[in-house]
Amino acid sequence: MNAAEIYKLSRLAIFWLSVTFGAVWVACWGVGVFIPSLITGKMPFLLQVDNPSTTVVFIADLLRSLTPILSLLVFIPINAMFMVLFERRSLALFTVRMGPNRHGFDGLAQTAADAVKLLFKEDITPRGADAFMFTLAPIIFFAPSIFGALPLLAAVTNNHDLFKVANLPTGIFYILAAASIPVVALVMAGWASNNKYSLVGGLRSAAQAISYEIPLVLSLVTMCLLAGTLDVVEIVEQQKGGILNWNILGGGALSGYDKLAPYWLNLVDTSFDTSAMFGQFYPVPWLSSIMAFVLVICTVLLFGLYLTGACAEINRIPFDLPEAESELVSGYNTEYSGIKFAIFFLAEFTNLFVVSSIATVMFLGGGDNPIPKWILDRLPLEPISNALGSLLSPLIKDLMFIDPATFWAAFWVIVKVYSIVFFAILVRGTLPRFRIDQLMDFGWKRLIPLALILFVVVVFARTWVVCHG
Amino acid sequence: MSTEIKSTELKTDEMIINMGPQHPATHGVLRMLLTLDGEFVKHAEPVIGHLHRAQEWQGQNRTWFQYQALIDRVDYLSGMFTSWAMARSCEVLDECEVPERAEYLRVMVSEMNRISSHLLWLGTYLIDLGAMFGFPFYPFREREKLLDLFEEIAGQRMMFNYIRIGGVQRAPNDAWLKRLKAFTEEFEDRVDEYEAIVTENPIFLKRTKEIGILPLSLAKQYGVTGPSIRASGTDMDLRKTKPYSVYPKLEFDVHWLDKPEGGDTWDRYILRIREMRESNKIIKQCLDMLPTEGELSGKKQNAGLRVKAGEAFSSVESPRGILGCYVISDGKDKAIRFRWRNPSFCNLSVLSELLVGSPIADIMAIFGSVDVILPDVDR
Amino acid sequence: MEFVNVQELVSTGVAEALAFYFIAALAITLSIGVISDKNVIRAGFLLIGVFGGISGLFFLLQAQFIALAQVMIYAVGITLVVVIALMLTNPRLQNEEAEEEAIASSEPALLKFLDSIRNGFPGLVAWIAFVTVYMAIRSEHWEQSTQTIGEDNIAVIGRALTTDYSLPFEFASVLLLAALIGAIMLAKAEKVEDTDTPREGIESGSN
Amino acid sequence: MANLLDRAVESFKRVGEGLKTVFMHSFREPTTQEYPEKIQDLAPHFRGRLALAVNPDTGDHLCISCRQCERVCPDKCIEITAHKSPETNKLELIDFKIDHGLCMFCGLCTEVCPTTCIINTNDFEMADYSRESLIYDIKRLTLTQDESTYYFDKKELPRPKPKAAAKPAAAAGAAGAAAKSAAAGGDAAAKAAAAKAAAAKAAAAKAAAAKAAAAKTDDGETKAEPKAESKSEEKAAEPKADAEAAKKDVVEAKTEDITAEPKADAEAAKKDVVEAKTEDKAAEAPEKDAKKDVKEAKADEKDPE
Repeated sequence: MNAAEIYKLSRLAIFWLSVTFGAVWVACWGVGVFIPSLITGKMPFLLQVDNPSTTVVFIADLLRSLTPILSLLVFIPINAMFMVLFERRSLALFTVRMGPNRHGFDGLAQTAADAVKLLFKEDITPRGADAFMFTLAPIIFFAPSIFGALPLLAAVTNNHDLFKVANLPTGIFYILAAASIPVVALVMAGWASNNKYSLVGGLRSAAQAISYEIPLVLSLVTMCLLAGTLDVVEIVEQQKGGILNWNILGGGALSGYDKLAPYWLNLVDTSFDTSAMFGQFYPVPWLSSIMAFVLVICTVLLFGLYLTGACAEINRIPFDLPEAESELVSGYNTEYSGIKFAIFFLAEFTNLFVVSSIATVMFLGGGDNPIPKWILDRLPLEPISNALGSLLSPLIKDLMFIDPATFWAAFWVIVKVYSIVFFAILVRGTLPRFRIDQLMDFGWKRLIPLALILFVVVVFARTWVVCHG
Repeated sequence: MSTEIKSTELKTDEMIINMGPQHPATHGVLRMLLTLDGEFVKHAEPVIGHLHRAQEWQGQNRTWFQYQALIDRVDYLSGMFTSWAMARSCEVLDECEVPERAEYLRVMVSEMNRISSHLLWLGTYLIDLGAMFGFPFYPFREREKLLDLFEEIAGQRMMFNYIRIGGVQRAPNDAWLKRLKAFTEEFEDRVDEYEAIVTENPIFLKRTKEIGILPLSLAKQYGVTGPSIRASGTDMDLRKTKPYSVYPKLEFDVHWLDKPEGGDTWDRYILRIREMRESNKIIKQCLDMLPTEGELSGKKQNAGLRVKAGEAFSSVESPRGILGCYVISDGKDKAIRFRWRNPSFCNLSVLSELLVGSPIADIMAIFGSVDVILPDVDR
Repeated sequence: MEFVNVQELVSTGVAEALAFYFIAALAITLSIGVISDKNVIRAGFLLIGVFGGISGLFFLLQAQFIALAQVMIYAVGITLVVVIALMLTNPRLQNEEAEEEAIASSEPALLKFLDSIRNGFPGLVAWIAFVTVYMAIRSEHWEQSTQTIGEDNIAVIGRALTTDYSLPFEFASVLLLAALIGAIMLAKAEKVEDTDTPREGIESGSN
Repeated sequence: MANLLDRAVESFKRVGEGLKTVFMHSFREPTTQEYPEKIQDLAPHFRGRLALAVNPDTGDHLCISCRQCERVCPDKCIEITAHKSPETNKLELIDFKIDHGLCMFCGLCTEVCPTTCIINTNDFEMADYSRESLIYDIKRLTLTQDESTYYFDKKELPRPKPKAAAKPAAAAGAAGAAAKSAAAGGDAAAKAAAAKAAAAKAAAAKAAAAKAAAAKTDDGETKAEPKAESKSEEKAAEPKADAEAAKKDVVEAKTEDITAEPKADAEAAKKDVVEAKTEDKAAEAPEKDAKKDVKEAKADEKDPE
């Protein structure tokens, strides 16, 4: 039993994530809440201003509206650095090694050390390369993964006031559009490198991304169809109330069972006519019940479809053909060195984080607690939360420093996202890669038909079930 | 799946690509001159010689005793076999009796070496196929254990200089035998683990089935030997067909596939896996049958080692195929001529036929499956 | 506590105007780059930037859906496919150009003049097209709409597409088909004859 | 269709099996070691850096300049310089060079050596900054006495007989060289010491002991110098006797080393030096304070470096 290494990895994750999230939150609060409140004189216990000038109000508004972007700009690269370490340590676990543990506490500073090393390395532009495009490519690759994640902010923070402004009614569509841009960067990088291997890598990445975007988008579109909206915040709101309400389990098709379970289990003693309520959720009882389970199967498959498509979209094993080392040396980033390579490298992990977040929001209920509400209500948590609430009330009410709902939402999001990331790492540790034509075959002949079939089945099944009632 | 694109349908340009000698997947310094039509190989030409170290010439300029120490480096993954091939030729020439204990030790260490060579092949093959981060560490873990054992008995992990003309260098102690026993007992489970991850993995099957098909006639034309030809439908294994050493006393099977149309890369993979299991069995038997007392060498190992005049050829079944050594001696301290028959050279030369028509991504799958060691090709 | 909506900030006028002029300038610069850059592939990448700029303009008009579709379909989808088709079919573009120039410089004056007329023809057509479109836009009397745009205009678009405008919507898919066929035609442009003469040595197995 | 479904289910099962096998590996103990902290105990026959052993019992240099190793080396990386002493008509070793940059560690030289002088140590950390520094001369090659003891025990080599009629000059020369190498090539000795697990603890003690020994032999050497004027007054005028005494002291100091605590060792070594001094009654040493003497000797050693 390898308790020591597992303990070290979990300790590392808890330590790093709590520190990073804490620091980012303090920074966000400082810029977005504290300073604006201070200069407009709304902060309690401190200087009170009656009529702030319009300039001051404008500055305060500007600070508030810039906070979401700044938080992403700071958080995503730092988090990607940890993901690199997390991946290396996890792979070390799977391969009975120890992994990097020299720099800093348990190897915490390993990625930072690597980044510094890359920063000081010579930045080579090959002869005959298109220098402008060559420099532009990593930027175009990295930028969308930050800005594309913007609408997710509100969704994962339980629609916190500070991040509300970043939400869009076309949220998921915006994210997908942003996610399609990095392909341009890869083709650009491959072409600008003036290297045959790079060019082939860039072309492959384009072909692959265009092929796998279809099942990816179809699976998300199907989920939007179930939810009836493109707004990620709304999609998360709908899934609240425990695991049975999540999109991965039928997109709320089971919410009827979820709501009726306490009555059936005699946890609530009322002489309530459950069959009438059942009829509200499942209009044609027996058919609807079957359809609810069909929906469950479909959504589980769609989740798998999404993960597959996402893996291909961000070039992870088994779909890492654009940088297939044994064939194309390093594909599109063969010629990159120094900080440009570091940007490519970090962006890959950023993309992994973003697609995992999308999966969390679209399928796993965002920041929702997995325990069904009727069980949660019976747990003796109220006194604890009351005690904590009264203890922290100055922080919660006056300074608006902590929002318990947001805190828990963020907690669950991290847990879910990192579970998906862990799974992706496990896959990386196990599977060999596809061949390019097999990849195309798999995408066009298996995944896309499957996605279309599931789409149609879901459309039909949904008419018999009231989702998210 | 259409693997043939006719130039009359689509206007495409041919691209000539130099794969290697610095390519990460060419296992050292092979250079392959590929003419590509899109992603498909039209013409493949392995360019060898980057690792040429004049091993034969060195044999003619070193004393017998010195050359024994050099020859492990020809096929650095299975040095025991090169040593053994040379020792056998010289023993034939010298009419020297090899003590039974030494023979058992030779078989034992050679089979260990066969396992370690196949383990390294397995790891690197999966790297070639893209499973770069997890699986390859497992076979290497077992290989390390074997190398530790080699280090203890021979002094080094890869350049053994253990099998000598007339016998072996050193006898193992009890602790060593016990460790080897423990290894053989857990090894079967480990192979089961590899198989659980790889053998039936759908992606692995897709990558290896129905590609690089090597018909028996072609294999014979090019002199392909070892697991590669046994996958194509012949049971040619020197240990059975021309038994040497104490192999006749040992019970083991030679695995081969009865495939008249020729074996694909997956067949070559599975044969190596089975061969590892068989080698493990052989080691177990050797451990039981190894005489505890007895001479280690029929000849005195010193700088004045001489081999009688004459010429001889003899060969052993190395992990890559038939490894032969031809030697002419005039009875003095140096050989007049050494000539090696290296399996890797033949296995490599068949690539120019095997690769034609396959996409770039398959090159590595096919190239890896014939198991080539570049120093063994170039000598 | 009330937080100010960014969109409000933008719609106050100045910020929006600034953003518009910035994006428009960017798009125009890039499009000039598209037609003037001799390297076709680089021009293709610049075209992607132009479409990105146009999508930004749509964003300013609160037409989020169209803006995003612009990015997904035009910028990434179609243009990228065109760029890739160019890369695959004609990698030696620059060399041929240089050869042509070399040939042209050795021609007599009259031929040169005729050549320049021929080369100028596409430019002329483009210029005429531009003038026509410009005149059409200028001749129209534009009114500022008083209708406020709903927050969620996707539902409106969806309804419109499936009811009143379903035929034009279907016709739009012809565009994609055209792009597809065009790509194939580009790749197939030159039919190679089945002759005995080897094309470039290696094919005949001489190497 | 059914076939397709079957295959899909089968594929899922296989992939799942693989994922499970890989995941279950995370509950196994790591097989790797943290190298600089934990050094594997290498096998006795491991063919590492070459070195010249001295007689573990007496400290005599074992090389007899027979040049067997030089002849058998396939890489020709060994170079022996020796000359025939006109008095005794025997070979005297002057220098012994091994180019470790050329060496392929085949171990043939160790096999042919008739006196088990040249041996493969377990040291494999030989990285250096230049090719030149990979050429080891006799100072860097010669092991100290207790290192020799360690390897003789580990490799279970037969103990060589002490040289019966060792010529005084040669013996003094060899011992001097040995001691010099131990002290002067301080880093080499420390490195070799660090490589050994057993010797790791006593590293400090050894360094002290080696220095003390060096001090002693240095002393002997200066006495042996014919030019030294102060010797005219000496009672025990024979340099040979001095050298012998010094050697014996070294042996004693070192044998104690192995068992005693590091600090005590150093003390003991120092004491030995003091005792030797007092016994010798060296007239040229004006001060009676032995500690100061040792310090001076140390300073002397550092000078040539």
